[in-house]
Amino acid sequence: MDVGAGPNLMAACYGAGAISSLLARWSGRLAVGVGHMAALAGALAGLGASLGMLLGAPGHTLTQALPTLFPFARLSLSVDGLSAFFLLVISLVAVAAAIYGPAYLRTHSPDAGPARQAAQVLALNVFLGCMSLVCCAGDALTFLLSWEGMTLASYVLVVSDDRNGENARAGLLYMVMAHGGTALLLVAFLALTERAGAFDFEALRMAATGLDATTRTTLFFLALGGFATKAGVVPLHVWLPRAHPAAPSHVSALMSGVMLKVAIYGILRFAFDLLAPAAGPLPSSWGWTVLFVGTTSAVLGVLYALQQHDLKRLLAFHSVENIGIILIGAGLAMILWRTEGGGGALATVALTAALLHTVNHAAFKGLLFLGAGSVLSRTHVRNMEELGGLARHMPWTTGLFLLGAVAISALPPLNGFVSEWLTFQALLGGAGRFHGPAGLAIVFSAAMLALTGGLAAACFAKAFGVTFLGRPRTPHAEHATEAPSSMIAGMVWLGALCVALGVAPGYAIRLLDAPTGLLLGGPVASAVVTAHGPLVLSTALTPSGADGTSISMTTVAALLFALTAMAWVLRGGWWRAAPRTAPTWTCGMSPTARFDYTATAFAKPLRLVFAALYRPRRAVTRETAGTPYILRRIHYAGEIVDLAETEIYHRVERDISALSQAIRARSTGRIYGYIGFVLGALFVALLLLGVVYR
Amino acid sequence: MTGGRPLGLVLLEMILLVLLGPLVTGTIQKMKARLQCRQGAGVLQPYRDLAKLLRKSTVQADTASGFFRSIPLLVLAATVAAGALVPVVRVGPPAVPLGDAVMLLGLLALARFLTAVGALDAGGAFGGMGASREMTIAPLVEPVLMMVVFSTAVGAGTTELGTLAAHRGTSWILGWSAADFLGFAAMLVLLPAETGRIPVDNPDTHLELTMLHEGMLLEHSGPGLGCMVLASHTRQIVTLGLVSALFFPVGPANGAGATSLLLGAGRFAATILVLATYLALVESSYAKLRLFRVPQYLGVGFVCALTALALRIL
Amino acid sequence: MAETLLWVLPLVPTVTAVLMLTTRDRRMLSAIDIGGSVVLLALTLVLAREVATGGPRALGVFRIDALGLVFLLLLVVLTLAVSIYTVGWLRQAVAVGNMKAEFLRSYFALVHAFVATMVVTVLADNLGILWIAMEGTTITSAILVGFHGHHHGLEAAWKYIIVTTIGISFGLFGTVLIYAAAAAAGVQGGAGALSWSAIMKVAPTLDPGIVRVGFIFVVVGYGTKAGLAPMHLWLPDAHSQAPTPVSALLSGVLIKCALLGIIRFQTIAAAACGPAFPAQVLLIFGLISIVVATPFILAQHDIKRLLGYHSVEHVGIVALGLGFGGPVGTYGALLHVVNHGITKALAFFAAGKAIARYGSRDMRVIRGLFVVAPIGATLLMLAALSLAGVPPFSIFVSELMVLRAGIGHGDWVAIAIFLTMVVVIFAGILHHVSAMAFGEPTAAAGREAEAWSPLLGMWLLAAIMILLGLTIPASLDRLLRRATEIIVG
Amino acid sequence: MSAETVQTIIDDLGALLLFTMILIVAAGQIYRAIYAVAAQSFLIAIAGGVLAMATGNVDLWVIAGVTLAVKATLLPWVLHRVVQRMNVRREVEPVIPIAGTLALAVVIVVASFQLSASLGPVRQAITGNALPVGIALTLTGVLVMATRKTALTQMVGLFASENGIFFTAMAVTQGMPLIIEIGVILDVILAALVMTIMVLRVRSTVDADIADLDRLRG
Repeated sequence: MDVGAGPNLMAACYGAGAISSLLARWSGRLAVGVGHMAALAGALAGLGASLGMLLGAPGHTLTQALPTLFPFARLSLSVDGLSAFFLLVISLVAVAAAIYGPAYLRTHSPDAGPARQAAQVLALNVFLGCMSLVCCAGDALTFLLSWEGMTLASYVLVVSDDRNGENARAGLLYMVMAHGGTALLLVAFLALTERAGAFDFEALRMAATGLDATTRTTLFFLALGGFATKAGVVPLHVWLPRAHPAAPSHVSALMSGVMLKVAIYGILRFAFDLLAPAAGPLPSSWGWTVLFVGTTSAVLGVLYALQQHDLKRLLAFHSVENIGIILIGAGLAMILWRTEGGGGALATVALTAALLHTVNHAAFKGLLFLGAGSVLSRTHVRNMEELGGLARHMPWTTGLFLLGAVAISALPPLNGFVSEWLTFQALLGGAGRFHGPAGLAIVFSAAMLALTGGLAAACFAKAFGVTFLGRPRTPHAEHATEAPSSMIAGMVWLGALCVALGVAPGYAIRLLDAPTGLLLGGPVASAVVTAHGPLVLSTALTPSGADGTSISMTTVAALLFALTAMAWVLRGGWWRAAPRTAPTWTCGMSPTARFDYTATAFAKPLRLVFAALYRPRRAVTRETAGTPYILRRIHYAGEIVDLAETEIYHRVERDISALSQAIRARSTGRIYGYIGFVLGALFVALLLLGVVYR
Repeated sequence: MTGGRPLGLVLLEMILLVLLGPLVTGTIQKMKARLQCRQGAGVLQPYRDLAKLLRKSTVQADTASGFFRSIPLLVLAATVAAGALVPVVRVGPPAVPLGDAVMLLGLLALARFLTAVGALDAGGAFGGMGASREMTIAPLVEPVLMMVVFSTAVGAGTTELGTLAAHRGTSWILGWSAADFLGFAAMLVLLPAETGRIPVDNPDTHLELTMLHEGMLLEHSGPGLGCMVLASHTRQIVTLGLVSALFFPVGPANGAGATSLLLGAGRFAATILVLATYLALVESSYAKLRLFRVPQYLGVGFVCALTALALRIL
Repeated sequence: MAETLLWVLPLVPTVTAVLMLTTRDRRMLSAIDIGGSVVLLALTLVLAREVATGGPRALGVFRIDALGLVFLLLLVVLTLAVSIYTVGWLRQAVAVGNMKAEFLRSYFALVHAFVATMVVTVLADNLGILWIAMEGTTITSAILVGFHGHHHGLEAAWKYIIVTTIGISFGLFGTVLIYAAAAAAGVQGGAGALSWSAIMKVAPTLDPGIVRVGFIFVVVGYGTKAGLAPMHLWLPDAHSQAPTPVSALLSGVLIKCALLGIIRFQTIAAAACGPAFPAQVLLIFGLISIVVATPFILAQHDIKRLLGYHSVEHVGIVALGLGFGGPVGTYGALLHVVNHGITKALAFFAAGKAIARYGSRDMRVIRGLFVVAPIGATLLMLAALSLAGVPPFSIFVSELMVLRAGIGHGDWVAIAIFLTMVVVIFAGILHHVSAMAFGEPTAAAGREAEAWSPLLGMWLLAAIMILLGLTIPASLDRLLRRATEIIVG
Repeated sequence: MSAETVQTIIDDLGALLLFTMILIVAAGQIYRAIYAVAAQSFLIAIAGGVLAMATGNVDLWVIAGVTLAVKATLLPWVLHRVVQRMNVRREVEPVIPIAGTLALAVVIVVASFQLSASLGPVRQAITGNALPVGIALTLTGVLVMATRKTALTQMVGLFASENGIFFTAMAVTQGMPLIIEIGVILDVILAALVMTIMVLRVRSTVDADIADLDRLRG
């Protein structure tokens, strides 16, 4: 298809979807159906456009003027390699969400009135459209407007999903923090626009060349702060685990899988494009900061995820972790860019790792949220303690969720492993290049990355096992049925992506050529990573010039498959007798669901190991029958705290509100007090400005 | 890449490892028995057990889902595939790129993950407890292991074990730097944890208080259990192989003379034997640690590894 | 043609007010009300076209230029919206007995008298006339504030009339000083010496010292009327106690008229003693207003007081824009005047409907508005988001311009304070409003259907609000540019 | 008469005005305050007459007359009647001790003279000391309002500060335009009227002084 027409077509479809919410006046169902259809069309258009850009015309930028809405700024779209890549990520997940959505909304909230349905359809399309526009924006104003539109639409989706106050509070926190972030972005952008005297990125680049080092760094950190808030970087993450689960599940998939990536886009755009000095490396403080916050977010994110019992909250915390992993790659790329001789292959590897993890995380996190959604829509329970034993009723959902779990735990042969492997290689190269503390820091973050992977595996062993395996703990879980086929289809699409990106990542690397080439100007991704053909991933980056490490996911996957088959044969293949079944061994008692290991119990050892961080609180109440030796009932309540939340946010909130209460309580209602203020103001002003001011 | 190990050889080495796995276990058991002044079973006992298990029929928990029966196969496959990444008789990169140390750890982690999932599948407290504890220890071991690998890999700039070994050359203990010693010390601390032995785990018992790995196998039976047991044998020898590849690189990088192959095999066997003896000694001279003392125990390894890296990089 | 309009325009509401006294029938009154507003709007549009083509027009003490036109348009549009809103609001108010039927006509008459005085303030070229009309607005609106007659209303009205009268008398003193300076500079001829256009001609020659003192008097004086802190204390009382439509006019237009007065003097002061001095003064008062308003917004329970304090903040933002100065800042300030007027009126309307529905102004009582009145709740939410400065609503654009001016001006401290407060206030507003909009409705909630006329009035404003958020029409842009030129030269 | 004599007369009148202002501040009884403000307005009228004679400006005669009629006679009379009608407490109920108010008044007077001294060539614009005196009167009038609890005293203070403005306005060479002055006076009358109505209204509905209400706060 024609590349130029792509974005327009996409925007048109999303627009149509938004308008189709009007249909809710006649039938909510109709509006939902048509709206998601339009969204699907838009997503496919976006997919086509981005693929066309990435494969057809890498390196060339597609610009397009928009109607002049505001006299002081020229609005325009400009789609270059980076934009196209993120547009691709958005569209990939959007396709799944659009397929999945209608059935989900129908089964999850059958009692939704037309008003709510209309709001959701409208918001969904605006959300998708704005996310795509942010990545395609060619000027600061378009960027900011679509950025805010994205926030507002997702806010509407969060608060509109359910009528209870929880959503409203989550939305509030989300909105406030997003606004704070936008304030920082505003300053960062406007400082450039006022220098440039124009809003389009071209002019901003020109203006940025004249910046002195301090201003440049200040602006970068302002922007970083703004984007990090949106990306949910620790300690700016507190809104994320509340807001993401509150939205409808396919929207959660979009928020966690895609919206955070838009923030990553912003960071890359600022660091490597808008603010990058004309020549020479980036200020070292940038990359090291990003690497540091990335590592912190990765570890803390997974540690907090481990202790969640709300399935969707757990997934949301894992988004914090994965954003951290992406930032490790990005930060490393910032550190290494233009610092090394020999074309800077290492920076390319680091950036490739970050971008590849971006798309990988979009795939498996989207899959996992959709899976959680189909559980939710069938059981209306998010607390995994009340689930269990779903595997027998929901085989498809279970299998796909397991797939996602393996992928997100960075286990071969799925996609999560590939990007983490690349990250490891980049870290190894970096450690080889920097001697002294710097190298040690890099290796340390590699170790933290390994820790993260292990903890993620533990977390998903728990999440999957407790939710889907064992015995059903409540009637909700007992009477669950498999999700409708359209929802399954949505999940299969993402599941297939996880497998494809895991088994044959080499072919996806080609898509990274445009962004890596654009940002780094060094060797492109495929020239480094798939130098030995698409089936082999290699890193040609040893200081000794030796050929680094090369692995082949495809061969390993084939080997695994063959070995499984052989093991199957070893076990007797088809000729083997069907197994006898017997109750699980529980020391001779007849097992009930109470015997199953709960999520709390599963996570307990790690809770104790990391007690310093969790500050766990527990309350155990015993009801004894007269003598303390005979317990009638025992009630256990335990919780852990999010340090950032309790130590920073609650404190600030308390102080501010207390202060305002105090001020308000002290204010007078007496008129002579009012008059006194007026007189005082005049008197002071006269003295200060009339006599002193000269 | 010259001197690459042909795929055939790689697969041969893999099969070799799988076949020798039970023998190592048997040897360790025998040594333990001796150290405890017992006669003990023959070194071939594990083979007999396996043969018996494979012949038996399966009893499966009624709560287990459809996944349960495929789990032993996947676990075994993953572990054996990890075996393919360890150079046994020759160093140098494989002619057909396969995987590196990270991939090896990944495959072992995959096996562990699936085992834990299988344990949870049956329901019931024992499996869950075993899974929970296993998944508690593993994340603490992995970063240290990764650091040990890095401490040798930083110099070579690669994590591919064959290339790594080739880059180290056939350096014997006398040729070691301080970093090597510390890294090796860390490895020695980690070995019992990674192979599921005292003082971290106790392979000989299903008692609730001590078990990690064994508890997870409780619900498996017959051929399935056989696969799991074989997998744990293989896992053990693969871990030992990893150590020998990192610290006792063996065999000439190229030149496929039969003698050199035999030499390599011999040295590999020697290394394995030494490490096995070490494990046996540790097992019979230490008591199992309480679960919550394990982090401190691993902490020792962490410090060693970090120091090794510091020495290597600074 | 245009010159005669200058005389006719103030007469229209006056005549309407007189007509009101001829009948007691509510429908009849509402009809006259809307009719009068429509005529006013129509004539203003004619005048606007005349000015757009032929430039400023003057006749006697009256004069219309682009600057005045901005405020005039805001005034007449809001007047029409208020008239439409009043129909349904009044029916409800009479039904529950908030408004005695025999007072209806005096109420309507007063509202239009109020409008008439405001028209005069906008059109006045003679600074004396400006002052007289300003005091006129105080008197008429003070009666409206106390119209309900219960002692809360009277208290608010008393505070309002006393404090603003003091303020305005300061304004008069400032005017006298400027006049003295002008007379000293040799502006001849009685009333002519007080005419803004005449003074502007000789402004550069005025004695800076006396002009400086005069400007301070004016800023404090008219600033009191405009609700700049710390002279703002009367504002939340008055705006919260007034009948809702009057609150909309007070917050939407009246304080802007006072701002217009300040702007007129600012131009003189800028010409006489350099633009830096008046900018400095306005900047300081603007920042004080923004900061002072914040805690009262956060810790507020009365929704109308909340909106009142919010007006203080936004007047502060306008002052800030004027203080940052330059074409961008001034343009932004004027745009903000329009945007805030429209949005704040909408907010007061929506709040008024919610109050009527729950019979309370306590935001802890108002819950689950989305359940009982989805449209009203949506409008309230829109207004709140816009007030908080979220795109795609109008106020974001003007705040963006003010921010641009500040950054161009390089005044980082002011920007830091401004942004921090804006974010905190955003949190406060959204906290209050989302608590009201979502959740399960309290028992107090009335379940009656939503009346058409208030919704119509609100949608009218909401449409303008969103339109101005998405684009600035070329005509408005031209107008604002002209007005900006008048201020910054 | 010559400019110098006019200036001296104005300055003397200014001194007298300040004296009356001090009387108002010091007045412990509301009647005294009313008489004092009446006297003050009377002095203003005289000043108007003097300036009218000096400049031969007819407008100033009118203004002086109106001032005499309205501010020196009508308003004080109205206030007097109100005080009698509703037998309010006759004391002025200061917020801070009267001595303190006096001290503040002194500060204000000094400051205003200092201020106008700091201004350059104002002299030829405004006759004599009319500017500092005017500023002093205006601010002190407001000071009285800010330090008194009863509504009527506040009205007195308001009139006093209006007087200050008038004095300065008249002293501006060639005086203020007539219509403006008339308009101003009309506004003052209207405001006074509305205020009086409110006072009486509150007195009749809830038996309280309107200036005492403080239900609306924060």
